[in-house]
Amino acid sequence: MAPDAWMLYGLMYKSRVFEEAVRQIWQAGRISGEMHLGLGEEAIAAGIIPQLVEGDALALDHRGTPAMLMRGVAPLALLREFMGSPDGLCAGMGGHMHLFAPEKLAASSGIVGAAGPAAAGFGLAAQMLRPNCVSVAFFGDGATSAGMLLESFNLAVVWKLPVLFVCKDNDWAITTPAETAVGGNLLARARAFGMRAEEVDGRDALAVWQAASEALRHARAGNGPVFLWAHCIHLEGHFLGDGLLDMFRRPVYSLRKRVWPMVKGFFHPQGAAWGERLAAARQIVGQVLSIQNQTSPQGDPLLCLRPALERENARRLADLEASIRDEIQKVVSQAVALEGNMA
Amino acid sequence: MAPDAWMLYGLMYKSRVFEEAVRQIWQAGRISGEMHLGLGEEAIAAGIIPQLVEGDALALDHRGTPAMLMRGVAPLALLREFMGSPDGLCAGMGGHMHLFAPEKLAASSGIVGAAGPAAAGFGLAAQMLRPNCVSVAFFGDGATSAGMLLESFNLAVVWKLPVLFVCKDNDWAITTPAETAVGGNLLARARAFGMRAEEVDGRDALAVWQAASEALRHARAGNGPVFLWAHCIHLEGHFLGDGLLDMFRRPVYSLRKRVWPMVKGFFHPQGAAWGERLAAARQIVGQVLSIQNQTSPQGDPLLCLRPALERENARRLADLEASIRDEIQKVVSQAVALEGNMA
Amino acid sequence: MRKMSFSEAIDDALGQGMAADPRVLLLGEDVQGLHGGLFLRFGRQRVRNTPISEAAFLGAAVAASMAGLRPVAEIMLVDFLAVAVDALLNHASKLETFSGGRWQAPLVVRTACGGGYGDGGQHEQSLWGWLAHIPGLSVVVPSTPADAGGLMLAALELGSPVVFMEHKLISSIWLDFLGSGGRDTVTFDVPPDGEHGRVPDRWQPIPLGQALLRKKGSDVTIVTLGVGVHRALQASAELEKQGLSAGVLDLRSVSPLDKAAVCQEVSRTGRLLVVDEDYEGFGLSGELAAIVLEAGISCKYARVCTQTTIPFARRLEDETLPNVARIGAACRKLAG
Amino acid sequence: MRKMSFSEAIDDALGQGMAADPRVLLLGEDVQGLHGGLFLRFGRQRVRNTPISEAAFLGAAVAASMAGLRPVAEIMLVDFLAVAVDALLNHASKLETFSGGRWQAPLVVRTACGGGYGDGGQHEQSLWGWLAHIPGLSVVVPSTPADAGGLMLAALELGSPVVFMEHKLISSIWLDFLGSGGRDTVTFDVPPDGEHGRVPDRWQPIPLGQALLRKKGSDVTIVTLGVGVHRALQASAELEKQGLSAGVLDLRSVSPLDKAAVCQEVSRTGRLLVVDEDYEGFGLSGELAAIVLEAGISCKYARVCTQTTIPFARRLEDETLPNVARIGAACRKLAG
Ligand SMILES: Cc1ncc(C[n+]2csc(CCOP(=O)(O)OP(=O)(O)O)c2C)c(N)n1
Ligand SMILES: Cc1ncc(C[n+]2csc(CCOP(=O)(O)OP(=O)(O)O)c2C)c(N)n1
Ligand SMILES: [Mg+2]
Ligand SMILES: [Mg+2]
Repeated sequence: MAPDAWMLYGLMYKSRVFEEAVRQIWQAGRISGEMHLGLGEEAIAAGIIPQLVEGDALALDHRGTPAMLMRGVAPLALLREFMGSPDGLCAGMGGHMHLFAPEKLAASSGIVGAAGPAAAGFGLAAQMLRPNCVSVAFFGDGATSAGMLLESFNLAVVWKLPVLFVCKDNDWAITTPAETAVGGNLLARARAFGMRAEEVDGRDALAVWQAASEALRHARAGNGPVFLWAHCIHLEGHFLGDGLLDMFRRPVYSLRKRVWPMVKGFFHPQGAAWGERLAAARQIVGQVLSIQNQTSPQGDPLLCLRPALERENARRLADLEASIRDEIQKVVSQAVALEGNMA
Repeated sequence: MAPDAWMLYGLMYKSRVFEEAVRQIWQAGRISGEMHLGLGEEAIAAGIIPQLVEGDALALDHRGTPAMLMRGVAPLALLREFMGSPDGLCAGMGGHMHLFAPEKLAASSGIVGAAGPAAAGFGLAAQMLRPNCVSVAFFGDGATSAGMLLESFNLAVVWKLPVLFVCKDNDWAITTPAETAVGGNLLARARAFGMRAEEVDGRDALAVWQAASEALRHARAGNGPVFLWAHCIHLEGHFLGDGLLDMFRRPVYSLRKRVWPMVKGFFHPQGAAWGERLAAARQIVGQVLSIQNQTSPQGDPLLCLRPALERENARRLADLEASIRDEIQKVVSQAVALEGNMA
Repeated sequence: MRKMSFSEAIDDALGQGMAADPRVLLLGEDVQGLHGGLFLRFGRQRVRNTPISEAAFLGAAVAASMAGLRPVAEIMLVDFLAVAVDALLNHASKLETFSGGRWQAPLVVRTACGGGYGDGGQHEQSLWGWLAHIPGLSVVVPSTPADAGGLMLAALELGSPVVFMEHKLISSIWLDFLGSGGRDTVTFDVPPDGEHGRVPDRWQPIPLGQALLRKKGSDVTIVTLGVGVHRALQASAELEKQGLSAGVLDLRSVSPLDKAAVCQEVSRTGRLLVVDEDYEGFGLSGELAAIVLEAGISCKYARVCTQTTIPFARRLEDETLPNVARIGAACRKLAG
Repeated sequence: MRKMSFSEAIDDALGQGMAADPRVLLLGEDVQGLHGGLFLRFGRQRVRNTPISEAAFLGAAVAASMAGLRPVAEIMLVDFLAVAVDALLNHASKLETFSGGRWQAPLVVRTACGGGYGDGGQHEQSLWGWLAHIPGLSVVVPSTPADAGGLMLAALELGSPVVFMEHKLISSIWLDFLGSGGRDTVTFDVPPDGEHGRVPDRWQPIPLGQALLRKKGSDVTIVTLGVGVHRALQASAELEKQGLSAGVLDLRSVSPLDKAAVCQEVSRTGRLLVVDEDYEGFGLSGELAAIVLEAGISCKYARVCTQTTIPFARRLEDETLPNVARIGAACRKLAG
């Protein structure tokens, strides 16, 4: 089945507009605690989730919003959940890291790596109860260092479970670059466990679709798990209020809040030799500079697909985008109005 | 440095004679609980441990006896420990799975996989406090499914720790054959984490020595960890009183104790289809048959080295063996006498 | 009425549950060998060996239970749960709350626990109080074959996560596997009524959270569970000769805890002795003190628990675990 | 005397300890960024980022401590310790016993805990009672900057494993990181005396196991720790206006537990209220009941704890965690 680029773009655009609205609502203080958005990884979800059928399951990490949305969970239910409302998806009990949609067999967890065992378990249930169904795990590059995820690779292989393990590699785990935390090569790692594995440009929804389509066929046919290594960026840094991005966005605030303690440490009379201190300082500066890549439009999966659609039919594109913006705008108004009613 | 075959054989023979004595004492009921011996994996310890220097560390699993012995821990202290005596290596508080020799930086654990993090930590201490020193982890094929061990591979790589990870692959984890539990290929797995890795015949002490010698050079030079995949057998099954081995050794006992419940299950009116039940039965029979490999003299590391030494100097060999037997015999008498004194 | 060993009873009840409900399956390390009767009866799909990956297979069991299966995941020894407890602490036990009450994890974790056979401190822990600390988790600790089977059936039917604990000293399968290793040269202080006993012809579920008064007593109430029940009964029999009447209440499950039964007995005798093989501090023994105080019952209180890491040496181990002598002495002191 | 925030105090004391002893190092996820002052002062060898491999790096820290280093291993949030608790339960805490007293693991596990800022039930647990259940492990929970620094120094010098817990609501680094994310549109009920305060010019170790009477009281003794101390003080101030005198005892460490101080205060007032942000059952609140009963103190007892998985919704969360209203009501009921 060939992917419908318009449909994929629509899913991504909706997710983007929705999460941007979430950002504003969070910024306004109406959502408490952390907020990890999926801005930048929409193409991975969009390339895979429309290929799922009833009975397929989803094991998500702390960035579950795009996947839940694309799987058909109502944006209002999500937003009300983030706002901690009794009418939210989970009655306000879970929050954005703990989204659960039982009728869609979709579950998330804020524990890094937990998507691995969860997907294996969903895969086991599929194998025993729902022939031809699969489960999909979404997790980051950082999670590939988590023992339970690695154990799950092995378990899925020896039990030939119908699982698609999808690594959304954005090159960072909070402030830790993947190249300093992930040994070797992830494709080789998955293959060494005896798993089929493919690498794909995670900004390109069509490429993800293709790769996922073959992977899903493999898994549905009972040939065991597949690993998909999809590269992407996180446009909003690790979470809203990301300290590294703040260095550019709010330099004065950052100087006082983050740089000043470092300067004090750097010049403290007792400590390491100057060479050591300089190396540490250089490392921090290097990280701050390299974080810019994360916000470069080149990495934006929407911009990867949009020009082609615009060339194809600019009018249709504008209409599509407008209608999605309208829809989300309505959801936001509704959510805010409900909040008013409650108070 | 070329290995001294006589020295290696002496170490292995001493370990063998000692553990055979332990078996008798356990059988006589003077040692409580489980007893995992290293019978069959002596060549792996012998090929590596004599190459260690002061400051090197050992992280052992539930079969720590040969390694402790070869590292110079007194056999009497070990035996008294197994007997739970206040004059044992750990004052009788640890037992055979929890052997600790602080002055030799040698520690064991009964938790499968724990040798991985322990070796990483010892390696970290070496890196920071004892230049050119290394740590060695010994663990089984079963442990390669343990998340913490896999995490340790990665940690050791990204921190370039001087660790030698040694997998003593005996093809079994209790009653579970490695081919049903270990996905893919272990050499590829280690390499995929970015680690140097070699496969070696773990019955051949000289081959192990060679492989370990290069590996240790690599690690001591600060080039990071090395994985050694050493194949061996466990001559005594998983532990003393192993149920699979008992099928041959004590068929009548086994019939009553183990086979009878299976027969009842097999013929129970409610259960799986006959095909399923037959497959299960075939699997058990297959395992019982294949366990014979584990006791085949072909796999015995002592017999792998002995003929050459006998050809070289039969007299010297006889003397060596006799003196070791004497030494261990004395240790056993002493241990038993001490027990008498205590009572 | 049949007679059965403790370990047989558990497998028998589990077998009844598996026959009745095709969604029930058993998975864990070496379960095909350890529970060979079930393996040859239900085959490879429903009795599954796992790699030594407790975190993965326990986490998988949680998700499988969410997706329609009824897994019984065996963690060989509860000590090993330490590498996988995230699946219980952060996932199974929290699912119902997190999902706003819309999703459940009907999972049984079967695990062997307890000491008294010389296997050392990393293999003989009890940890039931440690697990019961987690809201949303039930913890069951039977002391007889009849209870073991009935509670297993109830655990299978409960619909939320249960840890089912099998004390090795009364479980002949485990004791043979880890303690004697087929030897007849070792003996352990196995309570016969725990190891073997009458069981119903067909298992009926025994609801969780119902303590059972094993013996009435007027001077002291001993609240306990697992092997502690038998130790307490023995101590009570000896105390009786000395004119001291000690009742024995078998909790059967740590969570839910039968607060009413505890309060009723303790308010009758005015003296509470907790006998708990789990570690003393911050666990079950303290919780029982809190329960009686909360109920406004004024009583004398003492506890006989495991206070330190369990020593390997058999003699020291016996002194460390709650034993008849310590229980008797504590009762006399409470009553004196 | 200097003034400092709670989180600064911990890093400052740790810095003093690192300067004094080259064996001390800090490792954990993102510690180079989270503790940037220490990173730029001590460099990459002694402030080490780790992969997200808690089991490996905590286990490694245990072994490193056995081999001569003095690691401070940071587990970001104590909730995540669930994937690595084997290193504490089966290794660090048991080493001294297992080795017959010949080997120690002088390790500090630094970890953020506690709720009140809307991050959900997998990120806001306390778990100090859960950890204190393990024999051989010390658990420290400071409530002020001065205590935090002094206790950190003591933990570094102790020579056996310590879990040092940093409550996020009074730790501005963590609260900014996880709660506000740099926003000024959210506020949390942060106790000012916990968040900021006077500290000594040079840190001196504060021995573990010494509770501090924050306020004398004659009617009720509130025993608590961490943020609970400030909630209790506030409730006590309000009760005072109503003519009820509630003392506040700050435990400062859960294990070792200052039994003498608890018993002394409770025997004076005859009323014990435990305020404990950790889960209610089978934990600290029960242990305190056991302690007073064991000491033969007859008292009235109540507890205000966290009874369920912590809800995400801020309002429900505030109702679930021990708050001033619940503490006040419990005091009045105890005294009434
Ligand atoms: C077991 C565990 N350890 C640490 C954390 C804290 N944490 C949350 S997200 C994160 C980084 C995850 O990185 P990655 O998997 O690459 O996902 P990304 O955020 O980059 O999408 C960390 C360390 C956690 N939630 N769980
Ligand atoms: C975490 C954990 N899970 C399970 C066990 C029980 N157990 C002890 S040894 C063993 C098998 C280990 O197999 P392997 O690593 O291959 O070592 P071998 O015994 O074959 O030498 C198992 C499952 C344990 N000790 N720890
Ligand atoms: Mg990432
Ligand atoms: Mg093996």
